[in-house]
Amino acid sequence: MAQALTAALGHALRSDRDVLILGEDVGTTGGVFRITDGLQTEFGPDRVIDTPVAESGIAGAAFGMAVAGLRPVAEIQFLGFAYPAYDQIVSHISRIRTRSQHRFTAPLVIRIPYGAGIGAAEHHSESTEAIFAHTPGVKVVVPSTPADAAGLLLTAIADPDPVIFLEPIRSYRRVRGEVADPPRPVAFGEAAVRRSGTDLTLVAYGAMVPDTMDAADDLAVAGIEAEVLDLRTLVPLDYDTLLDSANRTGRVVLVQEGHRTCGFAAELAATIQEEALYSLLAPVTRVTGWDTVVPLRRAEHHYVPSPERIAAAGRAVMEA
Amino acid sequence: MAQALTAALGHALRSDRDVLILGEDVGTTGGVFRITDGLQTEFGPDRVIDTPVAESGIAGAAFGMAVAGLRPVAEIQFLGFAYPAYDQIVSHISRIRTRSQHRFTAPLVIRIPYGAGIGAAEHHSESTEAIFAHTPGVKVVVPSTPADAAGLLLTAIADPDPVIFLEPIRSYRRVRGEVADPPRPVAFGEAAVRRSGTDLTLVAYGAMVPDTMDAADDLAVAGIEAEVLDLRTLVPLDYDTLLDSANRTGRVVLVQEGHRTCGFAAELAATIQEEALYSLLAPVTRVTGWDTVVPLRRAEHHYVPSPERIAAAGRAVMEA
Amino acid sequence: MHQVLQTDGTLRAAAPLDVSTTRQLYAAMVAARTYDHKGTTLQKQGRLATYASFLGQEACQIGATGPLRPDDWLVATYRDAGAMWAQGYPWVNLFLGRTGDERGGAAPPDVNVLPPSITVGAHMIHAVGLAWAEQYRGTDRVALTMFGDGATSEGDFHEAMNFAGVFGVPVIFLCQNNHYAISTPRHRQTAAETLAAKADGYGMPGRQVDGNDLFAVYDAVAAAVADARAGGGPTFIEAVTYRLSPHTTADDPGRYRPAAEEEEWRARDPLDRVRRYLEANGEWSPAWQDELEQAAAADVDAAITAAEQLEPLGAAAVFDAVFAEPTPQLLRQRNRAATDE
Amino acid sequence: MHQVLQTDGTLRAAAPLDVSTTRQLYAAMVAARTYDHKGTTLQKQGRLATYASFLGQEACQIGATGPLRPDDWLVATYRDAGAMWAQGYPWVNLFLGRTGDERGGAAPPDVNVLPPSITVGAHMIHAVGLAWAEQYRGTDRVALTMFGDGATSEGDFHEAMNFAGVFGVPVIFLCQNNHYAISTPRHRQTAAETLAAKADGYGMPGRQVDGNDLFAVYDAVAAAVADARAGGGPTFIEAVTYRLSPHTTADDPGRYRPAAEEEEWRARDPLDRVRRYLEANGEWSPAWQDELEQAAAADVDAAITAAEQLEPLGAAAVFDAVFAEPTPQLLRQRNRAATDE
Ligand SMILES: Cc1ncc(C[n+]2csc(CCOP(=O)(O)OP(=O)(O)O)c2C)c(N)n1
Ligand SMILES: Cc1ncc(C[n+]2csc(CCOP(=O)(O)OP(=O)(O)O)c2C)c(N)n1
Ligand SMILES: [Mg+2]
Ligand SMILES: [Mg+2]
Repeated sequence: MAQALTAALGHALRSDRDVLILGEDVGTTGGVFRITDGLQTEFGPDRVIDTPVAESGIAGAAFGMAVAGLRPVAEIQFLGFAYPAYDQIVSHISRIRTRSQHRFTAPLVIRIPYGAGIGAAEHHSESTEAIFAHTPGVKVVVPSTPADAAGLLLTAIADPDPVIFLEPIRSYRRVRGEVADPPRPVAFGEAAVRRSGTDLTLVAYGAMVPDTMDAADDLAVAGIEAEVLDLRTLVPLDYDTLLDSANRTGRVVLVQEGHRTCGFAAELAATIQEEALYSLLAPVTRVTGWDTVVPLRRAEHHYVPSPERIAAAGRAVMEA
Repeated sequence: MAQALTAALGHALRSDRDVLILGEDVGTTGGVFRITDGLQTEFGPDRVIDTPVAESGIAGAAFGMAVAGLRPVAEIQFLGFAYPAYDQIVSHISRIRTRSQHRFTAPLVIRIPYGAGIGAAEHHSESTEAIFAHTPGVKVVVPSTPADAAGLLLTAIADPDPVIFLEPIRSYRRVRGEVADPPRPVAFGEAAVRRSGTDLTLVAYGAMVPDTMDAADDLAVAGIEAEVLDLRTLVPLDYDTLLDSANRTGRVVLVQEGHRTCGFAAELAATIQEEALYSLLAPVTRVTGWDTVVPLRRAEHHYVPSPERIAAAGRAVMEA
Repeated sequence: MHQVLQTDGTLRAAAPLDVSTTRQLYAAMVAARTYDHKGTTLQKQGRLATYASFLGQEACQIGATGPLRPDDWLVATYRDAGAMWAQGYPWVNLFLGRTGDERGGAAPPDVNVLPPSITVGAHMIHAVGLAWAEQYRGTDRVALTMFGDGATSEGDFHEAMNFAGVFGVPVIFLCQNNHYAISTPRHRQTAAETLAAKADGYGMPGRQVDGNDLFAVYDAVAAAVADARAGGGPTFIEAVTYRLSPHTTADDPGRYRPAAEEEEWRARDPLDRVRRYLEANGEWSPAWQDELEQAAAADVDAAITAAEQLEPLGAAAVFDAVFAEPTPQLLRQRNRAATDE
Repeated sequence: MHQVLQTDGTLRAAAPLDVSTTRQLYAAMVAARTYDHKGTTLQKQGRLATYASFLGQEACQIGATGPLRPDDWLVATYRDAGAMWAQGYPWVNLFLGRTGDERGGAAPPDVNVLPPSITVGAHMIHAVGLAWAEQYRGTDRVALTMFGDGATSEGDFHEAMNFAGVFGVPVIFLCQNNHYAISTPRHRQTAAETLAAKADGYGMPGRQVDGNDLFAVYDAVAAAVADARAGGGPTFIEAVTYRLSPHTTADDPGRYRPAAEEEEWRARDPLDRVRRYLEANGEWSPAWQDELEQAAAADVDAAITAAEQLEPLGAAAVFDAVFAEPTPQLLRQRNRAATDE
């Protein structure tokens, strides 16, 4: 997935001089995950900009650039370091369109590696996508495959509104797959059906998709055919695919790595029971991270939903 | 309610020299809402501290004070100005207990006026309690009556962990009621049943409680007897009272002023259907603010749930 | 502290402006004050939500925008209506914002003025981004950002100054040190001797000027603008002034400052000073003053009428200005809102 | 730039320490370097998650903590293991943290050292709060906070400096300017001539010292501590040094800096300098060096063993360290987790 992202950024920079990249260490070293590797050499330090260590400054400067008509792609090194930029996102980036009634807009992308699973230090394993989904005026994208990563990123850069683009850290090197050259844009608001099934619906996004697929395989061994939906974008949300599947199977397991309370799975569960209650054969079940700090390496496995936990939830829902 | 808060703060300062107050304009003028009025005169500028305009600094300094064993009560002028302090809250205040395995703790309170309804300028009408409820390690308190405001504030100050204390702006002057002198502490995690009823359950907190009571009155006129729960604290949450009522009535309307997606009502709806699905006679319904910026004065009424909207949802649920 | 025009209207150094431009800027100061008085009055009548007066700060507002071109950027605050107007932001927009109507934020297409910043401190970095974009594109536009003494305490001020310094961005930081941030006096805001002293920490020139002196403010900003246009990077200017009014109409300055202090500053009124100067040069008359005031009042009154005649935004408008196209989430909510009502 | 001990081990000014204390601090530098080497090695063996070496910064770490009392506060970063240990934080805790175990953060009850800050910039204000609490209580404890050149760009640095200045808090800001923030060189971090120049903007004394000179660092911090204890308020110290190692074990410095630069700084090794000085005074011998290294290795090895022998935290522990008492939310989740497994 890492290479797909690099390819998409290169393509965007090549196609449009208004696109530029800024962030900590994105230039000389190509970023802590090497996603911008080689881009400063190709496009120069005015278009691939190493900034001081200041996330609010990065977001705020990108905002100004976007208002002036550029298409900045900012990188924050880890989701745990995006919180200093939260005020700029919530108070300004997400609101300038409303505030100015379309007169000014902020077509920018903030790329942020997120999620646990590599046993990193504290603050390096966050999945707090819900706080962005709760913020009116920003779109929230979480790819799970290389082709989606590249394609959704191109769509994000072309989008007329600000996009929070969350990249699953543990998929960077682990998840592989074909990507067209140049990458093909992938539309927002269209969930992907990663696996068809009639017995129950598993819903996931980002880093949890591979684990959810593994869980579906496990369930299949036991004769349970799960449909797996990959949401791809949380805002906008593809209600049609979600509700259609829920209505067909009547049993839904929502998978989310983030903290449980007020996570995105809560929104999905609330929505499904609001709109498909009478189809439900069992409670909509959430498999989530907990309301704890993400544990460090030695205890991380207690937190992150595993294929086993997802499969167990699937079995429980079948028995309910 | 404003006076009840002032009384509680005065009582806390008088009872414990470790308690101190800091924030913008809390001293000389007694705060933008005059909640700290007179306290600097009584307790001096070392205990009621006017700070520079820097919310992250206020939260971070309060954190250090609390780690050293004091009981700081910080004030942020409006919830819309708490976002610059969000990183300190999420990354440090909420985590020091986990990070140090109980060796260091942050027993502090951050008081924040929240909510719309007074036609204020942008950023002055936020209800983003969900982002704090989604943050492990902080308690989230939202009083609706003067006695609760005072009593919960005393409990918050005595609590060994950090508390986000959200004060409903439009209730400051409008909501009146008796408060004991000194105020009696109110326990966390105990929802109040503001009205008993058997037909359906209305759940609210903070500024939405009076409007929900009005809606219940409206419904009663139509012969529908609603039970009204006032959650008082979102973290910890009183599951027993909530689920007991949902199981009894089978019909639930959740009221929340905050943005809809991933709001606290989503968590409640997800929980209720998880644990009481088979008692439900109708979908759990949410009456919420929208996924829009809170509109300014002339259009604010399109956003904030009104007694009419709540009552309409109640009727709809009865007909489902 | 740089001063050109003294309280008595005499010059301490050469005037940076010819007489005709001075007359124009004086007229703008009179217009700004007319609007400002009207704002306070309307709020008392309940016709505006709150109002933040800039009474006494007119030299800053008109002096700072004087050297700008119409295509330069301005990123200012709730207290900078005078400057925004001088840069092309219509009175009607300013009133609309104050009545609580989002359409106040929609500057005309050719006006490069952002809606006023309500948050303290976050907007200076926006000016940095705007100016950076102009630099990247090779235009010679600059960005001027205005803010108060209190705003210098926010972390975002620091990040904005630092980015501007590192990237040599064509931005001018104009701090109106009006001695208070709501109730907090300047000396409790920072222990620095002057606010201008902060510039050094960012490798940027810092100047302190008399903010009640139109010429001093104009002079300093003009030099900074010329420098920025020529690729010389950012400048920080501290304009020392005083808010003669309450913080907003909800504030009572009696709680935190002595009336005598206000009186002292009233004697340094920035309009009086220019008037005396013009008068001494035979360029001011009571009749001209009347003319200016009446023209300004007419403009301002027309703007109020226009603002108040506009129908409030309907429910659908609330949902339709979040994104270019409403998301499915918003469409569902818009429908639900329509059903509810 | 303040310097006392020159690269060749000769004095430029009077030594601030007697010989026996110098020997103690030298021993501490040797211990710190022993730990540091071990950290890099263990990480390569996959026994630590990542490791951030402070190779070359030992004079900062040991010189800065030298003047502290055991009851003073220290708030430092992922790169300050040497300083934390010198202030009483056990090696075993430092290793535990690096293996990815929360118990690393539990300093012994009498050690006033916060767990290392992983976020850049947010922790300096914590030191301000701690020192403020001590001031409020009337003790004469101070707080020392350590951070890098990159950290000075964060907004929170600014707010911490400003609060310390305004409230005259007894805190010492020690910035280790090691020339890089990951790959970003100091001159792209800020356009300020020196980092010490930033202090003026907060009304605080700022000093620049040779950070590879144990005596210079000690000297500057000792003066600042004495000042702070006596009610003189905060001081900012820029210690100019160099990280001889990669940023962390995941970093490749070859991508952003010339090997020749590293070599130049290797010649300014802070340990060599003190060794030469002691040797010239007949206070150093190869045998003593061996003794120090062996003792340090034994300590460090024992700490590793202790850390690795500890059973990992169980699931329940994850839920039980969020609040003093788990909330109903957490109790339900703890049960669910137990069922799942
Ligand atoms: C981030 C933020 N914090 C707090 C406030 C509340 N507030 C509004 S104006 C103000 C004082 C600002 O003072 P200063 O920067 O000196 O500007 P002035 O009002 O004096 O023009 C404060 C604290 C705010 N608007 N934004
Ligand atoms: C808020 C935040 N942003 C980014 C990072 C990622 N990061 C870790 S160390 C570092 C560089 C810090 O440089 P400096 O302050 O000079 O300290 P040094 O590592 O050189 O000791 C960065 C950007 C972080 N840990 N926290
Ligand atoms: Mg001011
Ligand atoms: Mg560094």
